[in-house]
Amino acid sequence: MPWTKLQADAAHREHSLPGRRRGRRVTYREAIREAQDQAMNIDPSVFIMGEGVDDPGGIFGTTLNLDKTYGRDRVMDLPLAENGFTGIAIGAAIAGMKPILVHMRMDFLLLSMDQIVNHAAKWRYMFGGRQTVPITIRSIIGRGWGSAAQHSQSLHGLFTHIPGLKVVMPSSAYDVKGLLLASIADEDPVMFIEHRWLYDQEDHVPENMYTIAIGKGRVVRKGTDMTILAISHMVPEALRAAKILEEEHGIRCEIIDPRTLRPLDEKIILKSVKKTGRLLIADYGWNTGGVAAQIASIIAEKAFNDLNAPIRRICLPDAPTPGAPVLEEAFYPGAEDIIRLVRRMLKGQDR
Amino acid sequence: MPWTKLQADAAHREHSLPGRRRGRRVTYREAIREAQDQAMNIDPSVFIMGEGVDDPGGIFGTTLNLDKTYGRDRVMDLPLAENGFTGIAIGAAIAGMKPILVHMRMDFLLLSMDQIVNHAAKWRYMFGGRQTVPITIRSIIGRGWGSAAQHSQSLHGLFTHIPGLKVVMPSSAYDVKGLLLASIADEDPVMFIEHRWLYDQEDHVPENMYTIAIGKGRVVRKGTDMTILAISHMVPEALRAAKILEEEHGIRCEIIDPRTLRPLDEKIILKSVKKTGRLLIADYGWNTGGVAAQIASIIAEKAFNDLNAPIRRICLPDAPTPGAPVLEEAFYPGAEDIIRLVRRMLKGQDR
Amino acid sequence: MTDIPKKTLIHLYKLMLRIRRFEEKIVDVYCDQDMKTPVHLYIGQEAVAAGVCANLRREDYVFSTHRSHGHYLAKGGDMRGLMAELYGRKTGCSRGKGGSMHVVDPEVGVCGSTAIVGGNIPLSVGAALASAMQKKKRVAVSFFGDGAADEGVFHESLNFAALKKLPVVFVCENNFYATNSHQSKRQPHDHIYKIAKFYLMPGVRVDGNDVVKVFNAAQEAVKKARTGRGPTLMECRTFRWKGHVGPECDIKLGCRKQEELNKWVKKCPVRRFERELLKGGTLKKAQLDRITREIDGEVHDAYLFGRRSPHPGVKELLEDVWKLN
Amino acid sequence: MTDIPKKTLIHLYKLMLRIRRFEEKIVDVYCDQDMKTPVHLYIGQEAVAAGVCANLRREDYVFSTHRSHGHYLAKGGDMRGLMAELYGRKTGCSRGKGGSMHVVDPEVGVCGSTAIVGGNIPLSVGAALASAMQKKKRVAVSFFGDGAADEGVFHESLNFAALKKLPVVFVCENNFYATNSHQSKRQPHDHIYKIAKFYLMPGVRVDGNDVVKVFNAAQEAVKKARTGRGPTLMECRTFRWKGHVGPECDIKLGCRKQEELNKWVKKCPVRRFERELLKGGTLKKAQLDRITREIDGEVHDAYLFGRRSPHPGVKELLEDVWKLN
Ligand SMILES: Cc1ncc(C[n+]2csc(CCOP(=O)(O)OP(=O)(O)O)c2C)c(N)n1
Ligand SMILES: Cc1ncc(C[n+]2csc(CCOP(=O)(O)OP(=O)(O)O)c2C)c(N)n1
Ligand SMILES: [Mg+2]
Ligand SMILES: [Mg+2]
Repeated sequence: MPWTKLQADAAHREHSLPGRRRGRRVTYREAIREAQDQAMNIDPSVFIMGEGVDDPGGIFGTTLNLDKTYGRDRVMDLPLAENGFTGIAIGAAIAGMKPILVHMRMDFLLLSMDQIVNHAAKWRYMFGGRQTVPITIRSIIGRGWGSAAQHSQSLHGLFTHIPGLKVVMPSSAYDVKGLLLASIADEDPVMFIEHRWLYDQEDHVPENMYTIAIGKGRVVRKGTDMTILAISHMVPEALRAAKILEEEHGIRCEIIDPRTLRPLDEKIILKSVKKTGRLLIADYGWNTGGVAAQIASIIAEKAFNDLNAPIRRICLPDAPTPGAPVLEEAFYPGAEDIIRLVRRMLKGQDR
Repeated sequence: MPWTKLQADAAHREHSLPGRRRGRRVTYREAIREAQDQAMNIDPSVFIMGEGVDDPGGIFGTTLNLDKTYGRDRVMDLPLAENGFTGIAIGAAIAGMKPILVHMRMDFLLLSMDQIVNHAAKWRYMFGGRQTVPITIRSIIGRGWGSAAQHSQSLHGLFTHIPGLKVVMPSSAYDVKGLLLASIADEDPVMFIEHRWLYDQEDHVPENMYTIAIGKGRVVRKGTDMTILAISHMVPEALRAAKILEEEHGIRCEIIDPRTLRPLDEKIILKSVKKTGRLLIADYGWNTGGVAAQIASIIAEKAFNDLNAPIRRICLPDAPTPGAPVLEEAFYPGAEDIIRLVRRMLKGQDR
Repeated sequence: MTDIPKKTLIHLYKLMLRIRRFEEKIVDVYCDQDMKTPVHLYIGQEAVAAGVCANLRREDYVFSTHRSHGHYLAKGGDMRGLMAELYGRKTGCSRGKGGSMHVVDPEVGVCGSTAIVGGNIPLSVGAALASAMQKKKRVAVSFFGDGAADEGVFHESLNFAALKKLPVVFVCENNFYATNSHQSKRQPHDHIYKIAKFYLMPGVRVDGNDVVKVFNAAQEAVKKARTGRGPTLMECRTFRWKGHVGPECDIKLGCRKQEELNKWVKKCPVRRFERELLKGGTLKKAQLDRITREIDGEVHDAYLFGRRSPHPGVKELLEDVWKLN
Repeated sequence: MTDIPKKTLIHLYKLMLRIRRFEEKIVDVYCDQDMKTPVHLYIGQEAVAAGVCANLRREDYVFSTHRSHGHYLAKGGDMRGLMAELYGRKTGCSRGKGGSMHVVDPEVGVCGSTAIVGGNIPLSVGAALASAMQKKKRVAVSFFGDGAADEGVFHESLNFAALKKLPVVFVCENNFYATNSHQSKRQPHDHIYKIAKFYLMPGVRVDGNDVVKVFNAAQEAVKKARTGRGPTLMECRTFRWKGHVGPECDIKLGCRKQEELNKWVKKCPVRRFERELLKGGTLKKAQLDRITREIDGEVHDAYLFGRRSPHPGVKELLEDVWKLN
């Protein structure tokens, strides 16, 4: 297995990195493409399946031309049969392959819930660990231009509820490469969730292969007054907000990106909340019954005495995604909402 | 519409009931059957679809012989094609019928997530309220005798996350009849979730038709020291626990059954917590990302100053359901776990 | 063709032209960036929607897809409401909540359209089931593509409809591509219509660019459905001229070949029928021009209506999620 | 039959008898209430698993269903491990986590069984895809019922296997019932095997109670698969003797008719083949008896092993959910 060493290095590698500031800059999109390219290059059992993975669009560029390098047998277009081909990918994984299944829109995963939840997530457990399903299911969250109710859903909340699934949701180019490689290397099914609005973001991304341990969060910005736990595209929004809050209001926010929603890095959140006494969770899913609720309930339980204020959440409103631009605009939260809420949470303590 | 008056009566009817103590006793199973029978009797647009609804088992007796009364066109057996027939039921609802779709095991709903979540839940919203989907989807949670990972799941957590769905989970014969009739009468898709271990429970159930407002919880037992929010089959467990806690430890627990998980009756919970200062949530789903987390996060936020202790949860452990009897035994929480946790939560204040 | 009454022929022509001109308007205005919705244009496939819907009654049901405009208009959906919906306006047929992929007009039996490929097929079967249970003699129709025929739910729907002999017509518009994926990359065969035989229902293959052929085949299918003789599957072979989504052509992007497109443009359903009408003397050039002018006027009116209509209010964001009693 | 070597015939007989006697043991002991798992008995269908698996190599893949015992044993799964699994013991083939519906033996290519009808069909296609990509010439087989043929995923799987010409054999065991629902209540036809033609793959209907016929048909299918000539669908018509689940017969419950059962019991695959073997002189009565004794001994040993094995420890509850790195 070419993967074991890579994984072993994970933890240490992340810190010993030639100071995240130096090195070449690459987009989130390209980082995804590179991770898959390198994985297929070192391991013949890795292959990509998905509707349109070999077409001129190349899944928003993330699989572009990989079919030319590895052939259409390893970068495989598919019939529109989501439950079926998910089962096919799982079967291939059971038989020793490492499929990367790609969905251009997360909404389509709802057609393959049976294979993901009833089969992939349970296969190892049902057979007492005698079988494993090393499959990576990439899905992309869209937004904007009237995508509407069926082409924009962030369903990470559903998968985070399922034992046996790992749920990864990276927000930076550096993380997306390391976590995608870690997901491909992983023995278990990993739901790998990307946000299209992050695709053009650049970061320092090492050329070599590296993995980031699944289940480890990251402190994106240090602060003392308030902890903001931000997920996926809410991380850049939180950074924008934090900058303004510091410059205009002297409020110093600490921002944490869990990067993995399951398993969740509770320690890193608890540590920060112990320091700040306040937690705001900025998620990209629906409020009710979502990941933000899950995290809030844990922290409220385990940090009961550290909290000086109720945990607040910024999530999507409890409605399907509307089509009209003005409604879309109102539907998605952003930096402004974070700023408003942070200030409200800190009311009383004027600075 | 024969339903409007019934619904209008809902709230008042429940209280003006000839004192829940008198009247005939009927099982949960029979109450379900009676509700469907009466609904089909007054409204020709109501019909039942499901695998085996007309067979000698009659879905654990809940549809038994209804096919003899109403014919197999209205009590309709189905091919094993869950996503398809769910879409068919939805299409019938769009065209003016009121289908009751029945699944003997909730696990099978995972095959129809696309039609439930992408279609039924969004149809009204996507079309600006010009279409409605009055469908009731009954599903049954099993337990025991090695049902194992794919035949025992309580997936109410998944559906509670979806805007547009109502989620009902009754724990008594009285509630199950009133809420099933309310669900059938409802204009929107309702996920109606039953627990097989409740089927033999008896309660006083009026013979006449009545509805219980969807979204209203119920105080099952009054108390002052601790609020236990119990869901579905955890209600009888909580009652057992509360009795022992009172008799042997002098701890008086207030038990609340939300009955509906979405919309949730927050008021009734907040009111109780204000009084007791403590909340234990006993759910029948997985812990991580489940309904208990959802409710805990809301109450921790809105009752921040009323809580004297962290909200605790008793849920299913984060694993698929094991097959072996000894593991099954360990998997399912019960009254004993509630007692242990309640006492721990009240430690210090000896009585 | 001769056995079709003249007014029906003219009706068919108008149905097609309205779709064509409506969508050409979209192409014209899309670059203004005010129509913020993913448009899947129907240009090139008009004969299918027209030929089928000309056989339907107002109360019959149609369930559509992401490529919805043609079906909506052919079934008699309000043009102003459609245009306003594309502009995400409050006056849209879906009150601005849906956009191009989610259009509805219950008054004329447009029951809605889904952006989930294959999702509308079982819905049409359900409407047919309702019609049968209500003894209403209404016919349900679902339009869907060759890609939808990849989906298991397509088979589940056909099986059930055949089993219960329901009044539904399955109209598969085989334009040979699902997004950029050719049928041959997704199916081992090129005979979608033959699946009907397996389910013991009639299955017909039709030239989807010949509105008369489509009309005749649909007439037969609709009659069967309405008289309780069960479902029919129609495979209409046709082609879309524009890219999968958006107003541009996708040839330069390398999605499809120029020759392939040319071949089909030659068989343009509108022009082709126009020639026949002229040749057959059904219509004179002058009349054709008047029809075109009328339709263009209607399209322009719809455009102005849509563009000038008010946007929804932000408070509407949380309306129509559900009804609480 | 003549062209099948004697030792193969005896092997086929043993495969069937092992299944039969194993399950009859279940029937004997189930009432002890120590075997707490829902058993879907295979009695009456043994010829299918035996006839197919006799053509498979150890490294070939089998994916099974809720009715798993026959497939597991015929593919060479360890009998002790199966019995222990039914008893939910730590020594079970699935460590007690699975029970009757979830059995596995990776060493001999039993890849697992699912309790979701149809769920194993795409899995087998995936294993076949892996085999093709790995150039391993391994064949994958999925066994499933007539009910599974109702599921859309059945079609999605056949379509993909045919498209990619994968080394997979689809074995549909048509016992005419899904739980208590007769095929005629779920399908408008009675020719499941014909769907193969639509996907341009061979489809054969076989007497599922004639082990030699099944063997020959499977031999052909497996050879095709192994030599890169793609998938085959086999419809084996057979019947289960017991109720859908549990050790009892379901006639009295009114699930099926006595006459129907009688008809099939007359065609008992085991007795029938036994008679042929005797008639053909392949085996003498004495040899048959010895085989039976040997198998009964093996079954009894497995029973004792299973029943006496330790239960899993409670700490195992949370093991094998996943592996954290
Ligand atoms: C279930 C599902 N899978 C994938 C998609 C993405 N998608 C949107 S349209 C489309 C192509 C559909 O092709 P076809 O059914 O032939 O209709 P056409 O676009 O050709 O009219 C695809 C793959 C989707 N919307 N739904
Ligand atoms: C997707 C799904 N739907 C329904 C069920 C409930 N169920 C279990 S076995 C069975 C019958 C299956 O019939 P068939 O496929 O013919 O197999 P058989 O039992 O006859 O061997 C049903 C409906 C299930 N397990 N999975
Ligand atoms: Mg197409
Ligand atoms: Mg069967």
